[in-house]
Amino acid sequence: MEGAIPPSFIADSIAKHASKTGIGGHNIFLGQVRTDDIEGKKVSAIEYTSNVEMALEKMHEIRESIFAKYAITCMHVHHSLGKVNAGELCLFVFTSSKHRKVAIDACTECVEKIKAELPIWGKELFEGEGYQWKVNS
Amino acid sequence: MEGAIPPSFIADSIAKHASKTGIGGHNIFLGQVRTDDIEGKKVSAIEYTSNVEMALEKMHEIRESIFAKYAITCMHVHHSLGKVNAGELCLFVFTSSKHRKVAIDACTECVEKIKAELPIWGKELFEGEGYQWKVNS
Amino acid sequence: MTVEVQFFGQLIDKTGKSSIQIEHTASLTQLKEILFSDFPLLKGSKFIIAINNKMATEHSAIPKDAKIALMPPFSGG
Amino acid sequence: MTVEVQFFGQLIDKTGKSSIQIEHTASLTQLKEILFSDFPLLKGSKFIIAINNKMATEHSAIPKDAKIALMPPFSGG
Repeated sequence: MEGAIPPSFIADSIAKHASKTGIGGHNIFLGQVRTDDIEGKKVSAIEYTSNVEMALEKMHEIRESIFAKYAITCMHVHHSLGKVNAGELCLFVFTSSKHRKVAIDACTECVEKIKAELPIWGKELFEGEGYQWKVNS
Repeated sequence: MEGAIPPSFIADSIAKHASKTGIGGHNIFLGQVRTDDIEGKKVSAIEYTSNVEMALEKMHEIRESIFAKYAITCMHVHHSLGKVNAGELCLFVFTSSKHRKVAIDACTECVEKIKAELPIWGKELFEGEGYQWKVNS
Repeated sequence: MTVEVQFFGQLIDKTGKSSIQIEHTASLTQLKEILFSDFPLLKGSKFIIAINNKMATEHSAIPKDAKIALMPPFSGG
Repeated sequence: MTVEVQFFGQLIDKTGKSSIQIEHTASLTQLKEILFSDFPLLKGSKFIIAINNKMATEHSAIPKDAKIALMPPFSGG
């Protein structure tokens, strides 16, 4: 989605699952833009760009692999594109399952795959001027 | 808290962390009451009771142990008491950290400890009449 | 001299009460004997005992004015 | 006969462009030679190559009308 993910969007997403009464546990991971301090310069925002077509194909593959491996009821993933300010949310991964452990493991694996496999790049914009390209650990 | 945890409460809780710009990842676990089918009877709600004084002391201990073990920025825990209908949320564990893995691991361990160590009991109320006491796996 | 004994969860079904006052005894073993005789259904039940909010062992002493809690396996979450 | 070559992330800084049209070559090795000569800064950069949205290897053939993507290490999330 364009820009930051609003907390109200997350609440709506949770509320939609009240009718799915077979669910026993949800796990949610939220990525938030940090004010990293790099040699005296502060990150004020990250601007995300993507190879959108490939990212969508890859996300589809990741979904399939997670559903094949874990007995989850549903999974929702949103990654910001464009500018996200420090303190705002840039990633939302939401898994639900009958059993808590399945939801937690599926969510964690999905987050790792998103960071490693999705063709998305973050440009860390400094306060004032300048930038550097984000590097995932 | 008394009764179910509303999704809007979760959104407010997330929104409050926007000013903590050192946070890079949040992990949230939500427990939801399942419509379990037990010998033809459906669970319509769970009624939670607690040894409140001991639960608060124990929760304090759990907090201390999680903060001692993991480099988390903050942790919030809410467990429902009283009646929570199927599809509603009964447990909310929310951890935040500079690094995603820390937040995820701290949250998972906290959920396990809550289930194993907090003096809380769930009475599974059947549709119509009857009940049985919940057993944690 | 009496102490308060609280029952939680399914133990309330077994005793029909959430708390009682009972004559003070020196040891938990003696206390359990009295409880088992007053509430025979407790005998087959799994529970742990806390004295003044601290987990007790078979050999814990019971202070006067103690608050004793009988708690079945936890099932929160 | 040309193919489209797209640059992503920090590679745009190195080339100054997000995409170019370039003469079709049979192999990726040949393509890279041309790119390195046109954009010398690319030479020291880490990237992977996709042809028509599929990851390519050194020996992948380049179809006519291919869309080629040069992508530096991902940094989403």
